[in-house]
Amino acid sequence: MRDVLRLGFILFAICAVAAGALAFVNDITEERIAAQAAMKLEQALESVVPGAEEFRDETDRVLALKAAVSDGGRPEFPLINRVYVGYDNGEMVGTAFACTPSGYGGPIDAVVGVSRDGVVTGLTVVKHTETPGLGANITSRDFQMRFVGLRAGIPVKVTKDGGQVEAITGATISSRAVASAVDQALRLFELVTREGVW
Amino acid sequence: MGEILVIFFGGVLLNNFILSRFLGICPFIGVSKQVETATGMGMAVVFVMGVASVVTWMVEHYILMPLGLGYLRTIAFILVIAALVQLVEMVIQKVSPVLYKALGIYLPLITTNCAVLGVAILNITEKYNLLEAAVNGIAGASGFTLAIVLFAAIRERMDLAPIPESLKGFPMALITAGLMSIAFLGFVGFRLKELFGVM
Amino acid sequence: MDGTGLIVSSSPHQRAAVSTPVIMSDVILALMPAALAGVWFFGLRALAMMVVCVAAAVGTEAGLEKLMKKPVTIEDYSAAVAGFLLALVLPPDLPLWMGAIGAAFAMAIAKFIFGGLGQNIFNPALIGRAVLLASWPVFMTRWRWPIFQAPWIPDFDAVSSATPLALWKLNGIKTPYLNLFLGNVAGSIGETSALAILVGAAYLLWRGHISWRIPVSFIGTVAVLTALFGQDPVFHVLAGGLLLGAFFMATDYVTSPVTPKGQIVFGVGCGVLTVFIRLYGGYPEGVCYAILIMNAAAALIDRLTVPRKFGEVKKVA
Amino acid sequence: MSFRSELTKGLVRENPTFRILLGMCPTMATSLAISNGIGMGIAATFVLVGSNVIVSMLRNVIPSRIRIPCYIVVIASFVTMVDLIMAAFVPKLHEVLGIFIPLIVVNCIILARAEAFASKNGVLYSLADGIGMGLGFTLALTGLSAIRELLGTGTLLAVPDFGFPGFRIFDRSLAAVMVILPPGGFITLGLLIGLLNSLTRRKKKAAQT
Amino acid sequence: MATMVAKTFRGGVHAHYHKEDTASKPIRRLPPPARVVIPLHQHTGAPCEPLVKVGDEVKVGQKIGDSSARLTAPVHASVSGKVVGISLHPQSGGRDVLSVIIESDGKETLDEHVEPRTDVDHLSADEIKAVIREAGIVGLGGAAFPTYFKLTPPPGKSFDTVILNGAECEPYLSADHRLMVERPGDIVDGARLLLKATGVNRAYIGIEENKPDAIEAISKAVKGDDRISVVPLKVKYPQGAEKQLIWAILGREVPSGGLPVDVGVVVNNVGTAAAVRDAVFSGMPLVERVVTVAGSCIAEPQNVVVKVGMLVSDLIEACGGYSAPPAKVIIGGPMMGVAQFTTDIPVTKGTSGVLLLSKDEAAPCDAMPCVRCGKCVEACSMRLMPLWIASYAEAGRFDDAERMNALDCIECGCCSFICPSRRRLVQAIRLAKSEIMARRRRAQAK
Amino acid sequence: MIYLKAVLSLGLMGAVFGLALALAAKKFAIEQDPRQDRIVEVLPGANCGGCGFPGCSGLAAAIVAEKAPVDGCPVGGPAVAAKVAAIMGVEVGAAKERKVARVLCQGSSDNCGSRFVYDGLSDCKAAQLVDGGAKACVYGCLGLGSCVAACSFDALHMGPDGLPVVDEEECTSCGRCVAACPRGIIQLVPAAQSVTVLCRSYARGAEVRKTCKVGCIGCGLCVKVCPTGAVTVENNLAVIDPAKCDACGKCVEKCPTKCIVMKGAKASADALAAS
Repeated sequence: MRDVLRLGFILFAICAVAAGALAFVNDITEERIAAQAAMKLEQALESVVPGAEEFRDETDRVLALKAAVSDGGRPEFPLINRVYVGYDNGEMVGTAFACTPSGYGGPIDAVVGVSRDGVVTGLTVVKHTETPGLGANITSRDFQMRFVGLRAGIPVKVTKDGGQVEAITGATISSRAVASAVDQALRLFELVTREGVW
Repeated sequence: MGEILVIFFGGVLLNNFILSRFLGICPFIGVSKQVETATGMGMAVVFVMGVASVVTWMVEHYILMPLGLGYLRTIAFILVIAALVQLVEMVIQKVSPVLYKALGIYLPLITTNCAVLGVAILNITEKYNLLEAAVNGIAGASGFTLAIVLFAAIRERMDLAPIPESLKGFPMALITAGLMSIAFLGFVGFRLKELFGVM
Repeated sequence: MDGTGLIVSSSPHQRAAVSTPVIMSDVILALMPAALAGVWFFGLRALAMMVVCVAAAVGTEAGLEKLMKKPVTIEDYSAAVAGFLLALVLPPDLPLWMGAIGAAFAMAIAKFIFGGLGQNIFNPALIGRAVLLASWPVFMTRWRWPIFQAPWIPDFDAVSSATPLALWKLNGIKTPYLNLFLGNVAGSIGETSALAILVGAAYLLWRGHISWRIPVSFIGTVAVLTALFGQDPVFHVLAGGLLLGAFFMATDYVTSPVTPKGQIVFGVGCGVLTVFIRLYGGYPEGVCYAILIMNAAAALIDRLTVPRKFGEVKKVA
Repeated sequence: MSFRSELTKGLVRENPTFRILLGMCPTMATSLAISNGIGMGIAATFVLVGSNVIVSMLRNVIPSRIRIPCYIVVIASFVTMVDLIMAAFVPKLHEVLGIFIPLIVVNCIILARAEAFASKNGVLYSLADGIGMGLGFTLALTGLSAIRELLGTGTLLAVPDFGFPGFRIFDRSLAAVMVILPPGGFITLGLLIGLLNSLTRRKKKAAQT
Repeated sequence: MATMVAKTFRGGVHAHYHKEDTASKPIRRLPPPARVVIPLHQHTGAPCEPLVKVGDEVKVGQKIGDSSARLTAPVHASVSGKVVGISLHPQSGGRDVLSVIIESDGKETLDEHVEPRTDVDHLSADEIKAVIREAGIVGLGGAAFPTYFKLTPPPGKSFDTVILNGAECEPYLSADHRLMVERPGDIVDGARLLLKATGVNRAYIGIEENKPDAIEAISKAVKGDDRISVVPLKVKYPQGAEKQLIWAILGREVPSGGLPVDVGVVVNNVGTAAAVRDAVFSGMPLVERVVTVAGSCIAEPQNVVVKVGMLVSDLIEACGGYSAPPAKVIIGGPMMGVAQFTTDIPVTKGTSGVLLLSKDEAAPCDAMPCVRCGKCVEACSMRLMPLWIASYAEAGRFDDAERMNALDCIECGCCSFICPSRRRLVQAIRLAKSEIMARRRRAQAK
Repeated sequence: MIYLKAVLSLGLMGAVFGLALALAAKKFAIEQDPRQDRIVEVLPGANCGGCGFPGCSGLAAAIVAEKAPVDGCPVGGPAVAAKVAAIMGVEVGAAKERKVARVLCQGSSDNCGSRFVYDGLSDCKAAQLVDGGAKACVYGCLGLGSCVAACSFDALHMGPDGLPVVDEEECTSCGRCVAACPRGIIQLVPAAQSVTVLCRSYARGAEVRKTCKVGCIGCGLCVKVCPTGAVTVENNLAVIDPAKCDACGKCVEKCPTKCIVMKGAKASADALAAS
């Protein structure tokens, strides 16, 4: 039995030391990482909602509303993570939706900006693991511009699925993923507008 | 039910751990000389990955998240998995010496089977619930088993073939896996959700 | 000092007349109608593709064998068959050098390094096609209409480069049976004319080189499953590469099971996968991948369908 | 056994990827571009060196029954450290490597070296072994990445996330995308190992005669 | 009878039969040769001890060799004359066998034991079997298994059916065919004796459909005896193999590793039945048999009645000699017969045919790699996987070959025949069988 | 505080698993001799089966179970035997004499013809089953190279005259070639034995003369000239007792068919002296 305890203790000790060391490293890096992330988010938001000087995270408000109108089952907008509303001098200029659709190589982190009147004002891909040279082209400005100007009310789809957005050649799946994110952002925007939140 | 089927077939066919995610290559090549041992290994992985998915999910949601210790995820998960595998190894050694002998040195390899850690982390990043996580774990392992059993049968056949000397063994195993992977490209873009009526 | 000079060998001392090179050259003969149809519909460009693919396949095999100091085996015609088949499943306007790379890859990676004739796991021609599709998807999905226009398409220009399956899948337009049967549609060089393929297939069946099991179970499964899913089975059988695949690719001796029961399992598997990829997959056509996936399973199928040997005691469960 | 021989053996003679055939999963998963390869190699080398040293120091303390969990905890600690430090100080590179960093934990090379070498040898030699093996891994990864990047995208040394397009060797539309897809990873690595095997065999034969 | 649907088995091949040269000609009796070489071991089982010495005078039908072993068959002098030697002499298959060499005196004097029996109807089953044993009768189909032994079921088993094998599916051979056409009554008499000897009252005579004259002749001969029926069989090789024949006629499957007696059946060749009739009715032991001499290199292809012990070289001479230099000499049929490197070997009780093939017919061919066409699997009459057994055997993996049921192979030759890559499947399987048996013996010895 | 949470939670997890593993190790303890693994490490790992056990691990298990001697590995030789003995804690007997495979037939195609044209598998055992093999001498080498294929040490090659040649340096005396030969022509002989009768024919002299130019005819000249009485003729075949032979070479000189030869160091020294 002593032997058993000894083994337990050794593993405990090693884990404890490791945890301590990691906690230390985490401690000194945490703020920087958070700051980096915040900065990155800020940049992304600004790029998709031009003209806003301040963004507020209003996810909870929107989600509460969404819960009120949906039947309480599965989330209706599974791709939308956060909703940031952009203000200029206290006046709302647009909304940025942070979405995570699934692409060919894994989840894609994208932010979709929608103006007050329901037009896509910008799209940016924050993080992805798509195939270089093919799916990775979702980061290209050329591709992203194909979504700018689309309006709420019409489903967003790639042309192969009968929609209006030309997919990247040879990368239908990645394109489709981005299109679905834009589609959900517009639909959520429409819902929220209908309910008169802003 | 539809969701579960989507996760399951997605794991087995679309995102096959071996053929499209590069997870678990070492045991895939090491334990694929005979169909029988490959099947045994596959079963062991199914068991370990199923249990590991559940346990790591619980560790994440009941210990790490409440305590705000997200950065310990990797280390905590791998610890859980390593201990689990070793337990399984001891149990098998005692209960079925035949199976133990067949799997031999490869049982400890399940620990370093990236597939197990991979699935545990994926369960969290994909935001699965407990049931979905368990299914995802079993699905990933079933995909592994499918690939390894198919490959073992192919390999038994290749044993008799006059393969160039310098390609024998490992390189040939990789190339065959590559060709299998080409075949599995056929599942790319498969609309499982539509098939199972989950939109 | 050769004693009596008599030849002595183990029995049997009589052999059937059909040999492997004879079978291979018969396959080439049987592919001729489809090839001619391809040239008729897509012009001399199609012929050039065939020449390039066959030359690349034969050249690669001979070159590698020379390099590795092995006997050169191009006289068994198997390399020529693989190159020929590859050309027939490529789009007519694919750059010729891509066809050559496909054929070279097929012979070198899918066949030669596995030990040559009889040892490859995957159908070389289909590997060639799948590799090209994965490498240059843009070129590999660029189709052309044959000499005639396609009056059944209302807005011809908009979809001027789609195969019947793609037209149906994406635009809901169904190509008339007669055009599918004759081959007057867009598609790979040798897959469009059902008539030409059936003529060749009939020859192979008559010669006894292929058995009915794989084609019938393959095509039958596709017909039954599409009907079950509320689709038009006749359209699905005639459109795309099903007939060419079922008669000439899935029946490839080397990469399909040897047991009678296994061949039926193989055919059904090909059929199921084809239908699912066509209806739910990322591609309009699923024949190529369906056969490749079943190729991967053939060894296992063989293992699991070993015939019950004569006189084996029936086990009561 | 000398420090120097321990240092150099990992480069060619006992190259972990080409000779000992370890760490295949990250090798194939990350070898899409040279920049990925080098970044991954450096991160793995750091972990390898750190864990080798610690395991070697603890080798007489750890009971054999729980050695694997212990080693893994050590390795995982280093991986997490790398992960956090990179995220804080080189966020761009961290992003490029993404999910591959946590997976260094399960890179068989690291555990294998801990188990096979560091647990039996002194700290100094273990350090050398770690550096050598790490460099060998980086070398293999870089070589493989170069081939795949060139054939698969037509460029060399591209680092898109830093805005550097790399050197374009031929037109993108001619690049064989398959090479950077999973099948390309398997086949390229298989052929590369086969090629090295045949070179060694030829050398051995030449040396004999 | 004519409306009956021909029966058959699963698997097998359709070979070119080449029977037209001999099947239509009547059997010719050859004059006794000047010298015969009678091997003391012509059958499955223990070899015989010589009962004569050099210099002894012997008569036709005189027993010259016997053994006290349970499984054996005595041999008799086929000519009258003088024993000039008892020494090793090559026999079919490259073996040297102790043989009695007799110089014929040309008188054909019968031994005193050889006399017609008048009390045939009163013989008991055991008496018939004793006569069969003493007459040295063995299966004339080729395997030369002692017939009396076959007719005695092992303890705990019994017969309910006798089958006479008139399928004669081997290409070229037509000895049984001619016998059925020329001596149908004797064959049916033999069948009745076999029924009595085994205590059974059901017999079938299976004949391939390509011998309508034989079917007709035998049908006529059995008329009135409803214990015996003629069964037309589809023309397919190896229709005459024991297990396949039983399956075709009765639908019974002889268990793996078992014998026909396991399903209550005894199978005898029609020629054996005729020999049994001769032994019982006229007291003549088995000293001669019908042999088909055929192939493109023999001047006069035909069926001949040959004395056991006649040298093949003499037999060829008696059939007009070579029409062209043969490249291959085969004892038996082309599917299962044994190629010979010399014609200095005697005709034995098991010699059903002598084939002389030309260079074109026997040309050695290079084996190509197996293309896994599966034709051998389809053709295998035992439903095995010949390609796998052979590949394992060639790779020296005999355990795997055994796992693939190598020992069940009956060496009918269908797989090699059908193989488009001309692989030597049967030879490889034979190798596997011999190695597996050698290993078993070694394991037992331990 | 944040440190404490991390240290405690991970530490506790470690402790729990450590305890669980330790308990399991007790509960599921299995008796396996640790010596077995160590022996496997020492063995050559060729899995050649020369020892008669299924692979190296099979031999290791047998040695541990004391069903095989410590010097049971013919490939490893005394060096390996010593290591195994150290693990097992026993003394090795006198080091075994090194043996090598030798081909006891000189019946090349020039010296010994064939009885017929063989058409079949290139495998000696398979050929032996076809009318007893095509070689004119039924005791002679069939020359199809099954022994060469069986050798996993690259120590056997087919010579230009259709006879296998042993590279005695590389030979490990595993015995696979011996087992592969259907006619027992390859035998393991002490490496030091330099005078060998290269014939296995038991046929009488007259027959040998008919079939082979270099076969032993059992004439007995060698017996007469041997000063040490090392040579005898049994069953028409000369046999040398290596224990008595002092390699004087008289029999080699006298042999009328030159079927007794001098091999190895002595032979090359003589050749040198002659030149």
